[in-house]
Amino acid sequence: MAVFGGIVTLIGSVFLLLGALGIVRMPDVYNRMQAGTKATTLGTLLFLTGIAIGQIECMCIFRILILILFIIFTNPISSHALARAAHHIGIPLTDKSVTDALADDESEKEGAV
Amino acid sequence: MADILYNTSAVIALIAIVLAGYRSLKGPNVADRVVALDVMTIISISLIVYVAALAQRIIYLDVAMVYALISFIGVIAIARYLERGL
Amino acid sequence: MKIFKQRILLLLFLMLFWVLLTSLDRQELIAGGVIVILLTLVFFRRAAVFSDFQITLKSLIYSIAYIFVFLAALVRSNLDIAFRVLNPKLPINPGIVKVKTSLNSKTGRLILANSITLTPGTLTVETKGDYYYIHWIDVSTQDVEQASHEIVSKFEKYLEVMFG
Amino acid sequence: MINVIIIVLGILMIASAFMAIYMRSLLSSIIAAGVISLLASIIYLLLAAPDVAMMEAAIGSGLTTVVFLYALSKVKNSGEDNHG
Repeated sequence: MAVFGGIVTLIGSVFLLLGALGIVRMPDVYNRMQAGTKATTLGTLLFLTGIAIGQIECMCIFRILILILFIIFTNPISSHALARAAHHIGIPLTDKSVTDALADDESEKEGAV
Repeated sequence: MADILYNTSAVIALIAIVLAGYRSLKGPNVADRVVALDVMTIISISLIVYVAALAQRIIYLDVAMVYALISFIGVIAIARYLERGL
Repeated sequence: MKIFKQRILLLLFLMLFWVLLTSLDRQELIAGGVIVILLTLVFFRRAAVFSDFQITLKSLIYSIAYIFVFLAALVRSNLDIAFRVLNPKLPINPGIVKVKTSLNSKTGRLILANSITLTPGTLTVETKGDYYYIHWIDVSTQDVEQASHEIVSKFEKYLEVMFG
Repeated sequence: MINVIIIVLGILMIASAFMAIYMRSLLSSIIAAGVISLLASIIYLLLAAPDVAMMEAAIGSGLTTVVFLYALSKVKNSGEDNHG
């Protein structure tokens, strides 16, 4: 049982490492946010689950469960708020970008007013 | 065997925290730094839970919970400041 | 009747949260929690969490199925991100596209936006009215209808039954 | 194992402290101070002081950041740029 928990924890930590690597390698802030949010959410979920499996005799399952639920609910919200703020203060997308519908719509509205 | 697996994953999470810290120190503008801070927070929550399992004390999990709550509020405050001032 | 349903749902949600926070072996804490939650329900009339959840058998089945759909999408998005990051050429084709949703309830829209953020290659940037602006890491179409079909519709099918 | 974690986090903390001093924009300095407080909280926890770690997390990472941001938004008219 403990070995199985250890394997799950190891997979989770590999996803955490991939998230940090994505933060370093991606070219602009929106792509960094994508890599960071997704990889760290699943990585933390697997990491905590593995530790809960390994420590099954202590009564800490409930707290780890509430921690996992909390992270799943709040991580996308903070990422969304940051992306919105970054687009609002005008941080540009990378040169490889194809389209930017939000900037198009905003400039249209300002032109109409 | 299980101890080796747990310690290896802690070392990998430590490498991840160092990489995110590199981006937080280097990042070209403010939003990059805040994203790196967010990722560092989530990884350090995992590290805190690992330390709790290592020391066999339940109260360490409370620290992780308080940390998740407070850092969420901090990131929201920074985003709101960037958008229109606090 | 609607107020009554809201109160019951809020009571169940807060009770679940409290029981998870203090584990099950302390009876006095659970009794105190029940009293505090009832006082909250009396004094804060406008407090509503998940107030527009439909209580039917079909909706319960769909919400359990939704959890599995969501977890499968999460795993798939992580594998996708892993391949993109580990590839030395960094194959990305990003852009912000606009999609339309047909959900009406606020909670349903919140859960839909969170699910979009955690599924393969998409990130919600802004919501305005019925439209979501989504940063897509691999843009394949710029049309509103087609993008809605590719990103939104697989979750919307479940959320429409759950939240109306 | 514990010693390795403490040494690595301490080195990262010192680098972040230098960046907090030498950064040109004030907002980046505030974020670097948040990083310092995060790492200090983990180090307190590793040194077996959970109550101090909880206080450090609540005050250093939450309250100080918000108060600094409030002060910065009060003095924002002095020509400081958001970006950078």
